[in-house]
Amino acid sequence: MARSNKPMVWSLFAAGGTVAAFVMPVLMLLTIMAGYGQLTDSLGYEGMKSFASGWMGKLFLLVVIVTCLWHAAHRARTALHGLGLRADKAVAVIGYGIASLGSLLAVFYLLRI
Amino acid sequence: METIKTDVAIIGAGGAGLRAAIAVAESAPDLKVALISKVYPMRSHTVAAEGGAAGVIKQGDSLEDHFNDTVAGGDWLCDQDAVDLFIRQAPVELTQLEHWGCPWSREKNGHVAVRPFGGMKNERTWFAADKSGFHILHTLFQTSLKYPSIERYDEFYCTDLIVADGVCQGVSAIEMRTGLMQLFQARSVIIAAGGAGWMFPFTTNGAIKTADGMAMAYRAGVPLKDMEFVQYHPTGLPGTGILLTEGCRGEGGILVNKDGYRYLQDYDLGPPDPWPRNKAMELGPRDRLSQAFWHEQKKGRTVGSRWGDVVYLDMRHLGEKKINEKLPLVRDLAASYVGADPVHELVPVRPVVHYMMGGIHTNIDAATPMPGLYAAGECACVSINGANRLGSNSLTELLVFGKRAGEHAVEHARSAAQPSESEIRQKGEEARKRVTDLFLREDGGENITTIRKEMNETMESGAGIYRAEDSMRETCDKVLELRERFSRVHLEDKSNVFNTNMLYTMEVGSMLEAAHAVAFSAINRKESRGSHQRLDYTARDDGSFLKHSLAYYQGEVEPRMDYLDVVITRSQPGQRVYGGSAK
Amino acid sequence: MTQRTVELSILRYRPEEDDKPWFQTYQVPCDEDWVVLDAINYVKDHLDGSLSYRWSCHMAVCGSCSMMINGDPALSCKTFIRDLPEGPVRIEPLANFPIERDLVVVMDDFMEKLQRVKPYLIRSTEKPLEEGQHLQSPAELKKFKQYTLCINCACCYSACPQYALIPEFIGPAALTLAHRYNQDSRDQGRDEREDVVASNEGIWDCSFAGACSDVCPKHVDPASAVQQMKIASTVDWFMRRLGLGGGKS
Amino acid sequence: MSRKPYVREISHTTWYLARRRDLLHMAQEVTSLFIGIYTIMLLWGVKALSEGPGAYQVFLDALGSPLVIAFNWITFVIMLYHSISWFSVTPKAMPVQIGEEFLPGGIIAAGHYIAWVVVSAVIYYLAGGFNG
Repeated sequence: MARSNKPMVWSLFAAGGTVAAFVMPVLMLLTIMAGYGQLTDSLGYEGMKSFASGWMGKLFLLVVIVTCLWHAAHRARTALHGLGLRADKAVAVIGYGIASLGSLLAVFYLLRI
Repeated sequence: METIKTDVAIIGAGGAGLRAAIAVAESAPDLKVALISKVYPMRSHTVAAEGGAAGVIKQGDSLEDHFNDTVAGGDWLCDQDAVDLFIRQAPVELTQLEHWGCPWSREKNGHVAVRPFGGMKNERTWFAADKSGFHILHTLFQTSLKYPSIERYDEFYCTDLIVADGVCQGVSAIEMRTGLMQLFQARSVIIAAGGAGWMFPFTTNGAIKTADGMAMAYRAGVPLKDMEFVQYHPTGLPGTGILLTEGCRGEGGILVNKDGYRYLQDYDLGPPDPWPRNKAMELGPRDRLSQAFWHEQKKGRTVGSRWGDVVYLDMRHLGEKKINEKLPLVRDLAASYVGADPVHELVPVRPVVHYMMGGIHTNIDAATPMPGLYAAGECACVSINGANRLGSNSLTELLVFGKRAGEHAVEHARSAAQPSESEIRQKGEEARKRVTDLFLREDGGENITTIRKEMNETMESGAGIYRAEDSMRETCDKVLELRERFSRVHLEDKSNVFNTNMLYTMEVGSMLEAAHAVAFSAINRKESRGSHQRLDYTARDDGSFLKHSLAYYQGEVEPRMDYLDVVITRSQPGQRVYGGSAK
Repeated sequence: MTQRTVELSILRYRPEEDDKPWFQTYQVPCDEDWVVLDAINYVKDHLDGSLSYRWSCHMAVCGSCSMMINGDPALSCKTFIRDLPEGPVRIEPLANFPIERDLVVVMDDFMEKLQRVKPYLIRSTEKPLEEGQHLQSPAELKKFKQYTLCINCACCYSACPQYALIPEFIGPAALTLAHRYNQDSRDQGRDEREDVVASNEGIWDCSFAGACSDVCPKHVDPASAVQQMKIASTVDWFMRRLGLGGGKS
Repeated sequence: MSRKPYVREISHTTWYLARRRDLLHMAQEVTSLFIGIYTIMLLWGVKALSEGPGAYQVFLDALGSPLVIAFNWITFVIMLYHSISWFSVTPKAMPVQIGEEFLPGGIIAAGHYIAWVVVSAVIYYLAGGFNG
């Protein structure tokens, strides 16, 4: 039997799961508050721009977006299998494709800020 | 009928069978091994052994001490040449298991730890917490998976040895999943099929220990030796008979009666030191402890419980940490099955049938008198256990003599004459007929459960801890009657696939045959020795009975008895001394 | 001793007569300290000799009497009637295995998978017996001890959703056994086992549902073993690609 | 041959409905879809940020739509479930042995929960959440 190459995606999945567990609830909360028009200083354009202009901010956003995308793509693959979707190859290609594209776009946009 | 040709057929895949199989595979990789068992190997009853395996390893201990403990423990009925070999090989075999990965408990310095055990002068019982048998069995099973020459036949029930030209040349077996009879043609056969505790109503043994191997050899003309010696373990849980290891007492647990009194001091086992003293009190041998319970019961000093009379095993002073580390299974078992957590409560216990000292007659090479047939483990009687086995000698025994059986089976397989194939087939047909007849039998008004229960009752009343002529006579007659009634049992279920009605029926047949040997050997031994205690002959009689009993199968009638001298090399029969005056 | 009558609803399947399994009910007078196995034995002895099932030790160590009790895999010798809710007790053969007959399932796949992970001590050079024991500290022993406690009852395979969906999955018990040897200070065979363990059908088919650990009657925690192997194998994978080897020699 | 082993088929689409344990597991798996959708939302925000104040305002306005707010509240609850279930099994993946004994799993999990609260509070603080 051949050794699997799943460690590549699994490591991103595991990292993303951990990142999501630590920061997603609070990010969600902030997003909701932004939706209600609160915290305009920090979550408004200027605030976010200054946050995302710094390397720390860029890195934070990049790590969250990239790992969580891969986490979602990998776990959705088993979830969809569990829900009865048997086209595992297609699911993998689409899911990992979206994650790859999203990761590249994240780099692209962040560098433009 | 399909014929499966192999070099060495092994009946039973517990500790002894697996050890034998590995011995064959290692010493003769070119020989094929058929490892045949009525259960998957890890279900074998070796799995339930708890306390440990004896082998001299510690500074200050000596082979001579192990020899003397074993011989005196067996009330001088052990063959001393066999004991000598056994105690020398013991540490080697236990180390071998260590090399195969057995998770023995360890000292801080990384050395294998040993614990005290009943009747042993020094600490020499290797243990893996209180799951020693479990770990030994799984280590052997997993190790056996390495060897391509070992072919397993799981869930095949062996029915008869195939004897041609006076030589054992195979065995017939029913494949449980198909119901098909298969014929194993082999150059050597090893029986390692375990004990027979299920002939008694109250036993630590698993339901698979039904004397199959003993009965098979017995029917084929091989004598059963010293069958009257049945070991009661002093500490079984009432109700279920689940074993609580002697390790409980090795670690410092004490036995008290209904007054909280350490009653063993009244039976020459004192003084009741507050600490465990080897060979004294709770660390006396099993026969003496079980007999003490019997006397306490007669004196009305046991405790009445909903499961009958019990005494208490008190481990509370050991503390939670030690109990969790050394006796986790015991804690779980006691809490689950009798609702008593040993950390905080007294645990009710009583003696329970545990082990057959007797079995298929073999010599020091694990060879039976029949060429080509070997036996090892509880089904065999070498004998190193004599009239009373010391706790933790049996796990070592199945390693030492399992290996020996394997090696000598190889020797025989290499030198055996060409198999007599036509005669083998004919014998196979006879074996098949015995089973087919069972299927064809009309309803004779007998029920297998009733017969089993009546056998259980009569074995307890006539072959229990204390025995007397009258009750033994009744038991002999009863077993004879049951054997006759057994021939009228019919199968409720006549299907082929996994027919356990057929299996249980055949097992009861085996047990009845072996039970007959037990009862008849017992009534003929007119003395008290080790586990065989008679109310009418209370003393040991070396003049007449320093001998092994040999029971020979005679068909539907009582067995023929013969006797064989015990091999004495350097320890003349003396007094068994335990307690404070023990050396 | 108080008794209560319990209705057992047992899944029967007799391959020579039945096309598919069906439930048969039995009324069993149970003592208060009975386990489910005692009740089934009562059926076998007194009500229906044709019922087939496996059992032996009656002390939760031989691993043969596992079955589905009210929908969950469990040892019938360790499941007390008094702990079950009132009403009929539903008893079925272990899920995810083919039924041979009644409560007896076909174990071939399980047995083959156990063997496949090379569950024995592997050393580059054997230590001669004359040189005595390997030293192993209590801490080194404790590192893998928990994973030695598996009794091969296969309850974990019955509970595992991945094994149910992907029959090729090597499964919890076998992988745990591999981990048991990998973690043993005396063993040097991890790399050899990785070929099986780190394949797609090995640890990577595990979705960490954790059901194996929930139902394990001996608290072996197979889920933890598999998770730890995933981490170790991932480290291996990256080390390999960085040209730093992978795993212990 | 009278053998005829019977294979019980299971539904590939509804198997997890039979048992609470399996249902909870499937719920964990499905959190990934919400994490994915939210991450894409986050990515959109970054894109908007990179395109200037106008684009970012469109993003903020979208966040304020009742539908998005409702979805976000649901996602928030699901995220909490993800965090709790993720941390509760962390000890299985990373047991810590100190000397002979293993650190009890509860302590490892508790450590993660505490770290989670601290991280969340710090982020909330940095975002000015405690100023109002």
